[in-house]
Amino acid sequence: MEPQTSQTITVTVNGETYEREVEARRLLIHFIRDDLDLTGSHVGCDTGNCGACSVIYNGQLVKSCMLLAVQADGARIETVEGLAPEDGKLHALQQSFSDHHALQCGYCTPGMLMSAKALLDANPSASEEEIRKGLQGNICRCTGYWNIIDAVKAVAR
Amino acid sequence: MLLREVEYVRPSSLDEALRLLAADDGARPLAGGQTLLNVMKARAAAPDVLVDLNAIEELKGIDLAPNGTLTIGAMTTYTELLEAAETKARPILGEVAATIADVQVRNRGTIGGNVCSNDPTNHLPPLMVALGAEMVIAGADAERTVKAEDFFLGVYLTAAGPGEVLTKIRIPAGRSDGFAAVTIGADGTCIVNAAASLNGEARVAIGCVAAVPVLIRPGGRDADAVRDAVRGADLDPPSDVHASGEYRRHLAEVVAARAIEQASARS
Amino acid sequence: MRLEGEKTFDAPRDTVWRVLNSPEAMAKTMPGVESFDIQDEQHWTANVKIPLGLGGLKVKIRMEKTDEREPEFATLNARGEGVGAIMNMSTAFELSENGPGSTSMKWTADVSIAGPVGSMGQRVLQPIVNQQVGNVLASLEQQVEAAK
Amino acid sequence: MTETLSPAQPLVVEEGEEQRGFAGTNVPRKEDKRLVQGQGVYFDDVKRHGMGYAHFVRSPYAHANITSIDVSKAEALEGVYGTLIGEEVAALTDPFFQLATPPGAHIKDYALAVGKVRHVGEPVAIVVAATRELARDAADLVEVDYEPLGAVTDARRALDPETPVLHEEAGSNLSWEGVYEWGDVEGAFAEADHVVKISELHFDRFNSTPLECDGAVVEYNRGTGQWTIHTNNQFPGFAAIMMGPAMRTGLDKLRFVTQDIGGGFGNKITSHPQLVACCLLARKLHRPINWTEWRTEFHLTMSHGNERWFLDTEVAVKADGTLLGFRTKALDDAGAFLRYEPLGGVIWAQVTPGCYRWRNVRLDFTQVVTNKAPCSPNRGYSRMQHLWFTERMIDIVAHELGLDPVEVRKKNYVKAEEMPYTTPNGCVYDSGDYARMLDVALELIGYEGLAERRADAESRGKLFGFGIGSTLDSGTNNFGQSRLINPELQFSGNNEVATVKLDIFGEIVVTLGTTPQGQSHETTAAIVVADILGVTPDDVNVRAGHDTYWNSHAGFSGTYASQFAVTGLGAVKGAAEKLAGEIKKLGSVILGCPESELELADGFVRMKANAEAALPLMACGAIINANNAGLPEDLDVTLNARYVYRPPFELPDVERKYGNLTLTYAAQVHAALVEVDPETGVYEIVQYAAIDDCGKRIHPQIVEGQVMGATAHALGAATHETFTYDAEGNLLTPNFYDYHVPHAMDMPPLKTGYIESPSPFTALGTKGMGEGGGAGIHAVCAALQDALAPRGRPVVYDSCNPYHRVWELLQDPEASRRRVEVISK
Repeated sequence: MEPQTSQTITVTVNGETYEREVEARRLLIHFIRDDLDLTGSHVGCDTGNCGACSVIYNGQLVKSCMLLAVQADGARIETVEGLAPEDGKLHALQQSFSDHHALQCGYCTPGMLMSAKALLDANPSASEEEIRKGLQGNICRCTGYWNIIDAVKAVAR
Repeated sequence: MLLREVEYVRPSSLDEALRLLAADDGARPLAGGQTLLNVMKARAAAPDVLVDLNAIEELKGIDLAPNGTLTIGAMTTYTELLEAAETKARPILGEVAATIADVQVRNRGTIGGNVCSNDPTNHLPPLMVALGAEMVIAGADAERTVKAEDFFLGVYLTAAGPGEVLTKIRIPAGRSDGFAAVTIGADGTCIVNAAASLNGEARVAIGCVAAVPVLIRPGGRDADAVRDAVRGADLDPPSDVHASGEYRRHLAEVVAARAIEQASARS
Repeated sequence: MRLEGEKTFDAPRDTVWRVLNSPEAMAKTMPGVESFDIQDEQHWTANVKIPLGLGGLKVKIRMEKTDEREPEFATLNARGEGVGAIMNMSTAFELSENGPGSTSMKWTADVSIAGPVGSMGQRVLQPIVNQQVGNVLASLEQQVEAAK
Repeated sequence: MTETLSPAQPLVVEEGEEQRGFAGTNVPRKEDKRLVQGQGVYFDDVKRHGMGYAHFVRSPYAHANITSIDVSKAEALEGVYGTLIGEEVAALTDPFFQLATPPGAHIKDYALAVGKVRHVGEPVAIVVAATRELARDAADLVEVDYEPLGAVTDARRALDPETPVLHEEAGSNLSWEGVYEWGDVEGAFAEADHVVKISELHFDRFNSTPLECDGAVVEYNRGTGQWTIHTNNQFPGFAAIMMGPAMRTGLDKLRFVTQDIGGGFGNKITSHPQLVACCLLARKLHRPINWTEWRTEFHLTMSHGNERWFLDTEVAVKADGTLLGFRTKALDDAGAFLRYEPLGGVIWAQVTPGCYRWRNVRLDFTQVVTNKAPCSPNRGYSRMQHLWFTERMIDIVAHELGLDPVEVRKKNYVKAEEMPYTTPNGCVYDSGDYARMLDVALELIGYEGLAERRADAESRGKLFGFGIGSTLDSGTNNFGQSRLINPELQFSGNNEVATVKLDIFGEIVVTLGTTPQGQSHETTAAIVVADILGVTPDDVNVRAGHDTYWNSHAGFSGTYASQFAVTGLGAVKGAAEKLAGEIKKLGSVILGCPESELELADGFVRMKANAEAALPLMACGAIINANNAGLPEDLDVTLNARYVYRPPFELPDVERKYGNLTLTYAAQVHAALVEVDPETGVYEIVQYAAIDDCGKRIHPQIVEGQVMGATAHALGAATHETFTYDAEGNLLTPNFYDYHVPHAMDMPPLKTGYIESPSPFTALGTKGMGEGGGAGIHAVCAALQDALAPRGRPVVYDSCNPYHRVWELLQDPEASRRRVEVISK
């Protein structure tokens, strides 16, 4: 294997497999948004701080702006688009976010939901303290987080 | 967000990685990428080739020897560090790892990447120095071991030079450790931090005050002795928007004393 | 960002002065110099790659001597341009004789960096600049030693 | 963890109205279903065939002449579609219209720098390429030669003779100045028992940093000469009047389309220069242009909140704590250009006395330009700075004179029975009861138990402080106030538009003129329409966002200045009532009875006396739209109602600078408890209470969400958020590394409460709300001052107090105390 400036990768996103040629320098978030046209995940900063691009990558929560798309060759990725179990039915977290008014502009919401999901997948009975820590990597500028924390708490057992 | 053109390769063995790194003096190892990719987004660094270490099994894993020495693969993530049973032998490791950045970064960021990037605000460089860790570096021809206090050479600069890879970190047995920091917001970026260890001699390493962690060996273990020793180190910390040099110098004393206090409470 | 310091050389003032005023000698003190070009007594240009561990930063540095009072005082402006980053530095050197064969040099440097490197934050930059200045001074000593 | 206190006895100005319908209930938000599934459409989600990505080349210098720009290498790179530089902009457009009188009026502001740059990050050129990465690569190849000039970053030095001048055509760095004086200021100071002097207070530069940065996808239709601008600009009405004349085009050529916007907070009002550049590129390159601003670019260039100094302040106080008046010199730092300025020079006057009854005020307002990013509205625009100043005066007076901050407030608050209250400058506070709000705040924060909490904190080695921030959120501008800064301006009043129509199959469709960024306009509009048409909010389809082609906008359309609940919903109500009237008119023809005997309920127009005699709305829609033969010739029914809401405003008196500048006054009283580590200056907000009164609440949960959001912004601004520049004009906090916004772990325990004082001036009793007046900044400053008092009584003089500043106050309290002097008779 020799270094290359672009390569063809195979990625499974929300259960669907995509094969695309991609430049080595392209960040995973741009691959997801621009190449796969899955625009639910967002970009809110350029320094890896905001978490709006958070996705679940091989079972782990990551910021997709701090991974190269080529690194994801062979990976399994979950994004907000895959969260609802079926058309017309929301995931418990999605419903709870709405019930608790845990979103306003909705821009941070996809990343926030993925962080909440990753947290509860690993720790279904997360405490308030654990929820706060679990969401620390996601910036929200609308809600002040209180309603988000309440929304996740309501889903935690 | 937009990197300069770069070549990428993901070797599956250390030998292969070393070969690729040696083949191009613009090649750099890519560990967790949680610092490097951000610096590349700003185009403040632009390696020609990224040699991704993520597929190299021999760089992962944590081993606890019968004598209590921990050997931690450089590609061990913070999350693995704080969750692994072995690291409970040196509890400070998990405790500090748990306060680095956020879940997402802890899932990707690695102990090797943290020490090799040696951003002055990083947690692990002072911790490694205080714990008396040893850094194992592999080069094209040989492997060598460097003490943590000799490993850090500058910002983004360590003894693991071009063509080399930090492969593992060895940490001796011990429990009497402490870590204290003043951060921007809860668990935010460190303004000043300090790690202390009282296993044998008293060692305090202070971060964020110079290009490399500043190791101090205070004469005593009480707060005054530690503060005296920090004062004696004639620190000349940087000023920035979060702290003047003078404030950092003051905080260095405070966090050093607090880290020692925590360590003492565990001895 | 203002840096200042004082350094003592075990060499006569004339020697130190000569080194400070020799573009060739000065070039050898700079970190990661890849090429060097002298336009005239007052102007020279260097292409350097500042060795950041994550990958070097290529900068073209233009130097201009703006003032001198032989053999005790000189000021120098340096302007570095890399990709999107601009560094400006104005330095002043003052040499005084400490006695035979010993010279002390008081120096100041005002450094400003603009562009993406500047935006990395001073907590990162200041130690880098400090360290590079330290390297320059150390190699200056070697150059003075070599010139004796 | 959040706890809401409902008032035991809600204060209702107009009693006796029975709750009917959906107003006042928390119906599910209509926006949520798409947003939680990642199905929102933000501008960058819009893709077009052949679209080029724009990347801006920006100035690394704070102040420099541009000696040359060479784009040839960039244009030669494969995949690059083209470039734009200032020279072309200067040829193709005129400078943007300036709101200021001279000297500010002389400032020339273009879409790209022309000849000179005036702040770090100022756009100098643009490169468009096939991918984002390529555009960035090519931008690096643009060669710009600069001749650096000295920079000014401290407003206090801006007018010194030796300071470099940014805009030579303006003559100096002065952009606008004006003197405001009301009442008998000399008399007040003559009557005062104490005069408290404060030499310098500083309101720091920050903004609310919406998570989505600015941007647009711009298309040009060569056949019609029209541009379609998919953007997140939050005030298209303003953008249009700025862009049209500059681009030498009629406003019909500019179509703005927004759907979902990732937060705005005022920061997205002034993206018109970049939008003009994108329009020029779309035309020049014959292709759609995507402009996505990156976070660092946003921090370097967009919409900083006005930084303001208050110099030589004097407060006249009676021995019993009665506040008589104040005088001060406000020095406003507008940054490098006047994009929305100098409106900040008058907007503050909406809240001249704050919550207090003092009648004698003099404020000399001076605004200067500096080599920093241009200022533009930021949540609480210009009032927040003044309200912070007002609250600082109250607490400094209380501390210096040994008065209780609670008592001083209660003594001097405008009283409930004085409402509506006319301020010294002719503004009318519509309703409210600040003292009662303070009581609720004190109850929530546990005021009775403060001594114990203080003792407990001290036993742990902490300094303990309690602080109040009482503040106003004035809503619905009278644009006539612009004449107080420039009498020539032909703006006054305000307006907003909505349409409600009943379509063929009975669909109720609402369009708005506003550009919501999270304020839930779809939901609240649906509630208002549902209640009027006798349907449920689910039956009401509110179009998402804004589209110029809907024709449901007017000159002031947009989402800004706390006004939707008044103007937007006022328009919705007007349109829905108009439609209801038409439905009844049709019903009376079909059902053969007078309109007065009809009602709208359960999806029908029906006879009040006989619910069986009913016509479904669906049938109404079908008849008018598709089955209208035989209807009476004079039946004037379209079932497509458009209503323009116009608030009742008069022109202010320009000479006296007097008049009603805004329609409603929501109020906030916040209280904070802090614990400070005296060794480090590190502090924590350990308890927080936020009480809000925004009149009638259409959707309490949404109102509460706004209260929380405003609180979070204020707490961020009080603790860490600052745009700090070095002397060369470099921004030291250009991204989220160094610009620390609060995270989930940073938020204090919060209790919220409310009272409801319906506005007598608005259609629904609502008041605009959401900006929150910066109450948290005021409360945290007050709490810090209280906490630090045992250590030499330092004076908190800055709005932003990161740990290092607190430590400095602890180290050298005297330095801050030198700013204050008390002269007593």
